[in-house]
Amino acid sequence: MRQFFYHFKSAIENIQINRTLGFFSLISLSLTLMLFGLFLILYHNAQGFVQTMRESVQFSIYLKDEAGGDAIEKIKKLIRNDSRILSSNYISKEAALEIFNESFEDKTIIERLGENPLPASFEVVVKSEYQHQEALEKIIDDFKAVSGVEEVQYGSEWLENLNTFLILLRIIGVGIGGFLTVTVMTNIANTVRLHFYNRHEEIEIMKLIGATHGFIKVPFLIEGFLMGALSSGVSVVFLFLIFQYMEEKIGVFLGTLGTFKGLQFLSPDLLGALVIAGSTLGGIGSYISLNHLLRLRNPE
Amino acid sequence: MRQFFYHFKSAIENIQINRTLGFFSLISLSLTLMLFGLFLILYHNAQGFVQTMRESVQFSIYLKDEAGGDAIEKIKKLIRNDSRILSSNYISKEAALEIFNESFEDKTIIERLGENPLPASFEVVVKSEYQHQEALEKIIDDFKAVSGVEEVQYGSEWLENLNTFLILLRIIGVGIGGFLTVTVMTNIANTVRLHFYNRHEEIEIMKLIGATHGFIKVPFLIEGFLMGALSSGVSVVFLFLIFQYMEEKIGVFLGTLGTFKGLQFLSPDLLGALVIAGSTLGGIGSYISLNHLLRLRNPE
Amino acid sequence: MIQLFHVYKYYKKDFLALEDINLKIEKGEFVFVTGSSGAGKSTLLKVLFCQERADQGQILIGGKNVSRLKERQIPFLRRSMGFVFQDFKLIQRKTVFDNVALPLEMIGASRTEIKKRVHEVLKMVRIEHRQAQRPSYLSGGEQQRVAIARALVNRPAILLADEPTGNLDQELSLDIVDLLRNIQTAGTTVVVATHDRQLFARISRRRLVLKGGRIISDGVPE
Amino acid sequence: MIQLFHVYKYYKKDFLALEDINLKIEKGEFVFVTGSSGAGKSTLLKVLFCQERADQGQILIGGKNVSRLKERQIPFLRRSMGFVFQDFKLIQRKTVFDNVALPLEMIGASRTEIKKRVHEVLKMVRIEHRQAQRPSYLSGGEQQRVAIARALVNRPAILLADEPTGNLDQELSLDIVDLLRNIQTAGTTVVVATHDRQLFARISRRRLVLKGGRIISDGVPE
Ligand SMILES: Nc1ncnc2c1ncn2[C@@H]1O[C@H](COP(=O)(O)OP(=O)(O)OP(=O)(O)O)[C@@H](O)[C@H]1O
Ligand SMILES: Nc1ncnc2c1ncn2[C@@H]1O[C@H](COP(=O)(O)OP(=O)(O)OP(=O)(O)O)[C@@H](O)[C@H]1O
Ligand SMILES: [Mg+2]
Ligand SMILES: [Mg+2]
Repeated sequence: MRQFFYHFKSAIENIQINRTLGFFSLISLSLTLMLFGLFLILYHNAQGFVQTMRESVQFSIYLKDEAGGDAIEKIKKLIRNDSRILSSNYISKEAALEIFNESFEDKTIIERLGENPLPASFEVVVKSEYQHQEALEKIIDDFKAVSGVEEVQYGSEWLENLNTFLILLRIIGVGIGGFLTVTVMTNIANTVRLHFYNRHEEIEIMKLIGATHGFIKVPFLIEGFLMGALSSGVSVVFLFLIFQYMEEKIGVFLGTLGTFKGLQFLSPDLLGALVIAGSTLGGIGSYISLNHLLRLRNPE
Repeated sequence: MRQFFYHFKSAIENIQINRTLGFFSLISLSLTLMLFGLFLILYHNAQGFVQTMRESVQFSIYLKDEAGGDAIEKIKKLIRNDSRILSSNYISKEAALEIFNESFEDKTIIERLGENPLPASFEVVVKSEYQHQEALEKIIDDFKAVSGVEEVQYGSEWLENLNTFLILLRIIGVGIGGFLTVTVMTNIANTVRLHFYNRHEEIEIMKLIGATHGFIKVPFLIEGFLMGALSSGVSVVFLFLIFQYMEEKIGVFLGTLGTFKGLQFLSPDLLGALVIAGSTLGGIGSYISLNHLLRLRNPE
Repeated sequence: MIQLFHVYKYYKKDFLALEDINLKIEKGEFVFVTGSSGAGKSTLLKVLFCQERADQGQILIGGKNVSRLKERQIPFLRRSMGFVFQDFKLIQRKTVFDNVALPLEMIGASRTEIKKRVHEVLKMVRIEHRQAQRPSYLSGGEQQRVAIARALVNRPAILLADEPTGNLDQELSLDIVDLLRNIQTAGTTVVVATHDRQLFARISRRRLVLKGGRIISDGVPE
Repeated sequence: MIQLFHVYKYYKKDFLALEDINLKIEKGEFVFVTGSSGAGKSTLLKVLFCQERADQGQILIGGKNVSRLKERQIPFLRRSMGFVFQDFKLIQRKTVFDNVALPLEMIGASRTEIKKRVHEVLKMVRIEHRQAQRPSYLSGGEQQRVAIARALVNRPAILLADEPTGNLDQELSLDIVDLLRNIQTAGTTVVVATHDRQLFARISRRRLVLKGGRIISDGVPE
C-alpha cells in the first residue's frame, strides 16, 4: 500500500492546515459526545439506584405467637432453600415492638398497650427476576400454607409504584437516549459535512485530473476518523473530570439518601465503545458528506 | 434604509442558493435546540413533581385525650389564622384507629388492643416557604405550647430526604442545564461558523471592491438570525409533537403514581424565549464567525 | 494623482517583490506597466490598491498618504478606484448583474440608478446578453469582461487593470483598449499591467518596465 | 487518435455551444483551436476531456468511444491525457510540488520516481524555485506554468491546453511553445486553444477556427 503514505500524509496536512476550522469542529464533536456520555452516566446510575430500591422490596411473614423455636427454624430453612429468595431477616416480637416504638415516637401509645400485641416475623427480599405480581403472589401463597405462619404481607402498592417508575424510567431513558443518539449522530455527520463543505473545489479539481472517487475519499475518511477519535478521546477525559467533580459535590447528598452505593463512572468497556463509536461516526459522517460532495457537479 | 433591501435580498438568496448546506445546518440547529427544550420540559415537570411532594409534607398535632370540643375549636382557629400554614385536616380518635387499622392489615393487633390508644390529631401542611428545619422547629414549638396539645410530630427524616433530593435535583438540573447551554451555544455558533466558512472567498472579494465590514456583515447577520429563528420554530413544533406523544404514552403511568398532576408543556413565555434565544444565538454565532472570517487575510 | 517614494514590498519577510519604487502619475494619465512574469507588475498595482501594504516608503493617492491609512479607511479609498483583477475575483454565487452592481450597492445608489449604470457598462464590454448568468457559466474571456465592467461601474477616478486582455482575442482586446482610452480621455487615470505587446504597440503611451521588482525603464517609446 | 462525429453540446438545454463538430486528429499531430471569446474553444476541449459530456454525436479517443464512457471509467481516460485549464485549477491547500505530484500519486508511483519527475517538469517550465509555495503566493504567470507542469508530469498521450500562455510574457510564451513542440515531436498529440496570434504566427501548424460553436475553417495556413 504505497498510496497509504500519501493518504495519511494528506489527512494530517488537512487537519494542520485548517487548524481553526478543525478546532471548532473538534469542540462541537467533543461537546456532543460528552452530552451523550453524561446521559449514559446518569442512566447507568439511575439504574443502579433502582436496583438498590428493588432490593428493599420486602415481604413480611408474620408468625403465630404460639410458634416455637422449632417451627421458626423450619421456616428459616425453608426460606433459605427457596431459590426465589435473595435474603431474609428474622424480627422477634421484642424487636418488632422496638421498631414500632421508634416509628411512632409517641411513647404513651406503647405504655397503654398492656401486653406486646406484635407478632414475630421474617423480612424477605425476593430476587429481582421474581419481582412481579404473579410470581410474588405465588410465593405468598406458598408461605401462607406453611404451618406456624399467621399472615404473609407485602407492600403491593409500593411494588406497583416501583414497577411503574421502572417502566417510566425505561421509557424516558430509551426515549431520550434514542433522541440523543439521533441528535449526536446527526450533529457529528453535519459537523463533518460542514467541515468538508469548503473542499468541494479541491474535490472537483481532483476529479478533473483523473482521481477515482476512492482516491479522493480515503484521506477525507482518515481525517473524519481521526477527528472522531480525537474528539471522543477529549470527551472521555472531560467526562471523567466532570464526573469527579460531580462525585465530590453530589456524592455527599446522595450518601444521606441512604441505601445508595455512590456514583458509578462508565465502565472501561463503555468508554471504549464511546471512542469507537465517535471514530466510526466521524468516518461515516465524512463518507456521507463526501458522497454528497462528489455528486455535486456545479457546486456553489 | 435603501440598502436594507439589498441586505435582506442577499440574505434570502444566500439561504436559497446554499439549500443543501442550509438544510443540514437547520437540522443540526433544530435538533440541538430541541434537546434543550426537552431538558426544559423534563426539569419543569420534575419541579412540578417535587412541588406536589412538598405539599405532602405534613405535621401531626396530637391532642390530649382530655381535650374537649372547645379546646379543639380553639386549636382549629389558631391553625387557620396561622399565616405559615397552608391547610389542615382534623383526624378524630376513631378515624386514627381506622387508619392504623388499614395500614397494619393484621386485624388481630387491633383486636388485642383493648381500648383505643390512639390520640386525635390535626394533620397540617406548611407553606413551602416555611419548609425548612428552622421555621418548622419554630412552628412545632409554638404549637407544643398550646394547651390541649399532647405532642407535635413531623417526619423529619422524610423532610430531610426531600430537601436533599431537592438540592440534588437543583444541582443536577443546573449542572446539566449549564452544560447543555454551553453545548447548545457552542454548537449553534459552530454550525453557523461552519455554515459561513466557505464564504471567505466571497468576503475577501467584497473587501477588495470596497465594502466596509458593516456592509459585508449585515446580510450574514440576517441570514444567521433567520436560520436561528427558523430552527427554533421547527424545534418548538417538533417539541410539541414529541410532548403529545410522550403524554399519551407516559401520562398513563404517571397517573398511577398518584399525586402527580399530569405532564406540563412549556409555557408560551418559555417557548417564545426559546425562539428568541435561537434567533439571537444564530445572529451572535454569525457575528462571531464573520469577525473571524473578516480577520483572515489569506484564508485557506 | 499617484506618487510613490522609495516603496519596498517584501513577501514573507525575505522575498523582495518591489524595490525602491519611485513614481509619479499625473491625473488623467495612461500608463502601461510591463515586465516578464513574476517581475512585480501585479504587486505594484496591489500596493496602490492597498490589497498588499507597502513595507517601506510613502504612497500618495489624490493627496492622501495611503501608507498611513488605517484598515477601516481602506474601503473608502477603494471605492474611488476600479481594479480589474488578473484572476477576475467574481463572486460565484451572484449573477453577472449582481456582481457588477455590487460597488453601487455599497454606496447606496438607487435601484433605477443601479439598473441604468450596470446595463450601460455591460453593454460597453459587450456582455449584456449574459447578465442573468453566474460567472462559472461564462467563458474565460466573458468573465474577464465582467471583471472590467465591475471596475468601471462606479466611474472611478483611477482605474487599475491587471492583465485585462489576457483571455481576450485580438478584436475584443482592441475594443477594450478603445474603452480604456475613452475612459482616460474622460479624465480617469488608467494604469494597465500587461505583457501583451499588441496592446502597447497599438497605443503609444508611457511605459513602465519592471524587472525583479525594480523599475528598469520609464517613458513613452518613440 | 481523436475523432469526432456530429458532436453537439448544449448548455442549459437551450444554448448551443458546439454545433455539428466533425474532426479527426492524428496521433502526434499539433492542432491550434482559435476563435473569438465565447466561440466554444474551451467547450471543445472540455468535451474531449469529459469535463462536459457531449449531448449528441460520437467521440473516439485512442479507439475508445468516449461518449459511451461510464462515470467510473472517466478517471482512467483522464489519466492518459494532460489538461492545462484556462483558470489553472490548482489546489490552494497544497504546495506547488504536491499539486504537480498529484497525477503521479494517483497511479501509485514510487516516492523517488515522483520526486524525479516533478523536479524535471518544474524545471522545464522554469518554476522549480517556487516548488514549496502555495499557488496563492504565486504570480499569474507562475501559476499558469505550474498548471502546465501538472499536465505534463505523467507524460500523457494527449495534451489539451486551454490558453496556456494567457498570463505569460512573450519570452516565456515562446519557451512554452518550444516545450509543446518538443512534446509533440516526442509523440504526444497536442491540442492548444488560444487567441494568441503570436503563438500560431510562430509555428505554422494545423489551425481550427471556431465561431459560434461551428468549425468555420480547418487547415494549415500557408
Ligand atoms: N502573496 C505572496 N506571497 C509570496 N510571494 C508572492 C506573493 N504574491 C506574489 N509573490 C511573488 O512576488 C513576485 C512578483 O509577483 P507579481 O504577482 O507581482 O508578478 P507579476 O509581474 O504580476 O507576474 P505575472 O505576469 O506572472 O502576473 C513573484 O515571484 C511571486 O511569486
Ligand atoms: N457551464 C456553462 N453553462 C452555460 N453556458 C456556458 C457554460 N460554459 C460556457 N458557456 C457558454 O458557452 C459559450 C462558449 O464557451 P467557451 O468557454 O467554450 O468559450 P471560449 O471559446 O473558450 O471563450 P474564451 O476565449 O473567452 O475562453 C460561451 O458563450 C459561454 O458563455
Ligand atoms: Mg500579475
Ligand atoms: Mg475559453
